[in-house]
Amino acid sequence: MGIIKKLPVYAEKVPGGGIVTTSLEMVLNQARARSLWYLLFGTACCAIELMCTGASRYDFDRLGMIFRATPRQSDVILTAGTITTKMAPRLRRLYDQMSEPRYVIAMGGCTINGGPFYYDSYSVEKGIDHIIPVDIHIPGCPPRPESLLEGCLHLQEKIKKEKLSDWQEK
Amino acid sequence: MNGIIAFGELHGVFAWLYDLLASTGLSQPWLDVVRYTVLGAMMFVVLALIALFLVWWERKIAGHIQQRFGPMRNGWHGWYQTIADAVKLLQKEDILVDARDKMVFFWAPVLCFVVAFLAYIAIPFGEGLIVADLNIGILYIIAITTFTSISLLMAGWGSNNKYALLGGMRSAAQAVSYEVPLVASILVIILFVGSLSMVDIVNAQSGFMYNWFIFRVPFGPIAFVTYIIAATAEANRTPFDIPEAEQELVAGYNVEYSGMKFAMFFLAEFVNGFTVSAIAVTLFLGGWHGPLDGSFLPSWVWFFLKTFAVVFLLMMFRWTYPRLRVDQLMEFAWKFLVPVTFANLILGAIIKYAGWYW
Amino acid sequence: MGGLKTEEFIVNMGPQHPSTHGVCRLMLTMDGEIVKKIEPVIGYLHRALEKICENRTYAQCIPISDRFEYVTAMSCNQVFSMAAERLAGIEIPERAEYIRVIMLELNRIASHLIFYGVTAMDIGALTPFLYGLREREAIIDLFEMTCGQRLTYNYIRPGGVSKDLPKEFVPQCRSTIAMIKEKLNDYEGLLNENPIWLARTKGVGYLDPKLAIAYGVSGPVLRASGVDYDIRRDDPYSIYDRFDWKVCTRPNGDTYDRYLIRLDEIKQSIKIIEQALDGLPEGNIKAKVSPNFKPPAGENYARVENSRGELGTYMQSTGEKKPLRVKMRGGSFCQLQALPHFGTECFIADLVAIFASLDIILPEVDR
Amino acid sequence: MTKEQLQTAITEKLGDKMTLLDTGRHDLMYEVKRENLLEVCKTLKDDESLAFDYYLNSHGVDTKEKFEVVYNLASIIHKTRIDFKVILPYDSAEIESVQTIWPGANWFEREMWELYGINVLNHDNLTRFLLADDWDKGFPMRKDWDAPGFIRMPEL
Repeated sequence: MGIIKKLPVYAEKVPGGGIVTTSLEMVLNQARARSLWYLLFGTACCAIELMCTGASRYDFDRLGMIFRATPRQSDVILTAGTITTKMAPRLRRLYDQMSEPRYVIAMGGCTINGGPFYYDSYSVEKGIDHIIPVDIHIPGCPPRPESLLEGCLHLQEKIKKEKLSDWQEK
Repeated sequence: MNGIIAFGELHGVFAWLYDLLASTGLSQPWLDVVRYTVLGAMMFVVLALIALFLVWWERKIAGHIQQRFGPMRNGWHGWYQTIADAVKLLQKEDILVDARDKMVFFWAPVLCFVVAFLAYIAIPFGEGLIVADLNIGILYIIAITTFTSISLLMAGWGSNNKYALLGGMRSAAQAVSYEVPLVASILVIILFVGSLSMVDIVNAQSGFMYNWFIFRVPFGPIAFVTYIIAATAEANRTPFDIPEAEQELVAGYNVEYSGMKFAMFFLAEFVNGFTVSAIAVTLFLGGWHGPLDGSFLPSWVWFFLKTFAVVFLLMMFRWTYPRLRVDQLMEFAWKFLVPVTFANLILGAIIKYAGWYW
Repeated sequence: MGGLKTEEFIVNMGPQHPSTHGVCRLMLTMDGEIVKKIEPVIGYLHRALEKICENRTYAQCIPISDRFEYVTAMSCNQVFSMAAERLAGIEIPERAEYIRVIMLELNRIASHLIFYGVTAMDIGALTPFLYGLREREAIIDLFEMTCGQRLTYNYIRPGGVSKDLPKEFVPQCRSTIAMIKEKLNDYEGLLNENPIWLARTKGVGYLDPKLAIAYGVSGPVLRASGVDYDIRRDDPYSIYDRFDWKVCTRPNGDTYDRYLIRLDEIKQSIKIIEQALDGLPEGNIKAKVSPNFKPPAGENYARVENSRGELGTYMQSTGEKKPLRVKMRGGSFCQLQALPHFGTECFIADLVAIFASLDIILPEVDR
Repeated sequence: MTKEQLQTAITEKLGDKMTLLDTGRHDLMYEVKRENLLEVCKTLKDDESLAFDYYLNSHGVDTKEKFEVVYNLASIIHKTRIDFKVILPYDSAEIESVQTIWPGANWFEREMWELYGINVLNHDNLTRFLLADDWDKGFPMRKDWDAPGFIRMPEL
């Protein structure tokens, strides 16, 4: 990301440089949005729905999303299932292993606020917002494959609206 | 020369280009340097496009085999899906693990990427469409393609990760044990051609279809089958893709690679697949010759048609077969393939000596 | 070569790994490719379901039971409501019994289809995964039509079933069953005689029947080792004794037999469903039970045969509307406990095959 | 082998040590003293007429004033099933490990120790495996257990 980060600074000086950055920005955003590789990270019931969405009826591959086994090569971490206190540090480490333009989709009620295990459970993390920054929350226990696909489309819209300057501070 | 004037007429264009180049008054060595760089650059561009197409084609075929569509939303039937993947991988942060072996880690993808394209110097895409018609063509290609397994070993060792190390070791073992049957099945063809140059090999198969080496019963089909099996192992494709076994070793040798480094490995894998099928076509399926004597299509069209057919065959392997275990894979190579290919070699020699061939 | 100093290294088939379905972590002590010692580390999905059930009424426990074993959620609902019914002495109507058997067997087929897909994917063939899930979608449509949910059904409740079958359920169920029976030939054609599949699964991970019984292994894994024990016939519950079906066993207890036995079980389940559909009586579907009924003091261990072995629920009540103690026992818990005793001295690729053939999923282990 | 035959076989073999309780629904529920637990288990497993070789489940129960450890057993040959429980006082909650008789009891007893604090004597691997490694808030499954982040469901 080195060159791409510094480019807007140089481009501003050149007259009409703004057009270069905005058009480049559009191309980069479109590419990032259209090829999201999600990390195979299914802990509980939502993992079965994730498998069904990856299968032939709902098919993630239509959106260009294929699963990658290592966090290094994946852009989206799709936390499908309950995150317990014992799993939280692992989730944090997985998120740190991912390379920079990374996004998080919190799938299912458990990852939003503990879901059905909010009451009376001593070992469930009430939502994963305090562990990793979440981009998209998908409600449902487990959410239907259609809502999972809709969540991914929302993420794609969000990526398409990102600015190059956003990456300056990061 | 082919009946129909088409792209096959490249000689005229090349000849005109050389005269223009010579007129600039460069001395002889510089002339060749410029010529080969231009040819090399053209070949690289063509192959990069083919590789991008192959990635998209594999995902579509995998989709349709598995009762689903494959990339659909990115352009009509997802045609710019691979371009989007490539540009996205460009933007990815390149994570460098501190405990890595710096030089080995850095040069592994470079070696893999470069070697994948080097093999195409000696492969004739069509009548006269060859970068350099080396007189040791096939020997050069076999020597170069073994570098890929070295680069996988380097990647496995360099990334200081147990899974990657296992993947690297497996790729070394696999390459060593499948090199022997590969070479033995190629030798049978060289026996009948008498020359190592690829153009001579293709010319030895000119004329009607039955002149192709695949139809020269009995040694031809056996050599073709053993070649395809050994070649799938060389190109690390299922059922021999144990270096990058997704389910066992997480992602095999490219566990620690991200961004452009991973893209190089990814692209090199597909280019290797194309190299292996290009060699199969040149050796067994009559290079750029059409099935009938005077063919009605330009020569390079025949070549690409046949190569994509063989690539399709390799892709069918990938989506139907389970994966072999390490010891089974080597046992299969040493106990089955090597004896069969040597017997085939002896059979070919007897036929050649006795003169029963056409 | 004796002088070469070699040492074993520890590899983490960690909580996030493509072939541990869920969050099971296996600490493998490896000598090169050979797995010497396995030490399972669990607890990454311990959601304290038992503590939650202690603060819920009997009817509220059912949605929690769905999450206890979400691949065959119907059998969890069945075991919970059976335990509650035995405690309270509730008799459930005839039609509800038939509907329960149909739902249980459909869910068993769906779970075995997932097993078929995931085991094939773990051994390298990616396509059967998609075929298996395609058939499962047909069964999921049936569940969606009756109870509106795809995975956690909350359908079988103490006293009967929550909703009656819609009109078009029976014909669609018959056509789905017929389609699956015909698709089974494709599955068998794809893998049963595939030489690479045979090489990868035959004779791999032999589980001795005595070791299996000693560690409480149950279900298809036990029957694949030759032990003829099935709760539906040996500790009969519901109305399984009215149907004629066969408990299938396989003699030599390796990964290939554990794969074959599941295909046999699908065929048996199809036979049961067909007979249940034929004999489906009319009548109401739920006994008159108030949602927070108070069963008399007592305790009871209910057992159900689900696709991963014996699913048991021990319920103890003291007369209030909330159970004093609910203990859930899953089949995967004992199979994972037995794994280190028969899954070692093999390649890591074999370990992945054995782990997949045991069909272990983690909510049963961690609860 | 029906329930009555099983009942007569048990009273005949272990009459004094196992007293039948009436709380069991659908299956026979017995009570065993803590001292002769191992002896009872050995006869249950090794005796041909009983042959309870299939260890299903064992867990702790906290009934606010005493602990109970409930064992569920089954016999593969005779197709029978039996439960029995051991009552433990609240203060000295200790029990012998039956792991030598049924190896399958290992993890069940480990879990009982971790969640209830019932100490299991001569168990080979009594370490934590369900809760988080740095768990220091006592034994969560006890009725009187509480912790800062623990939210109970409000009564409807």
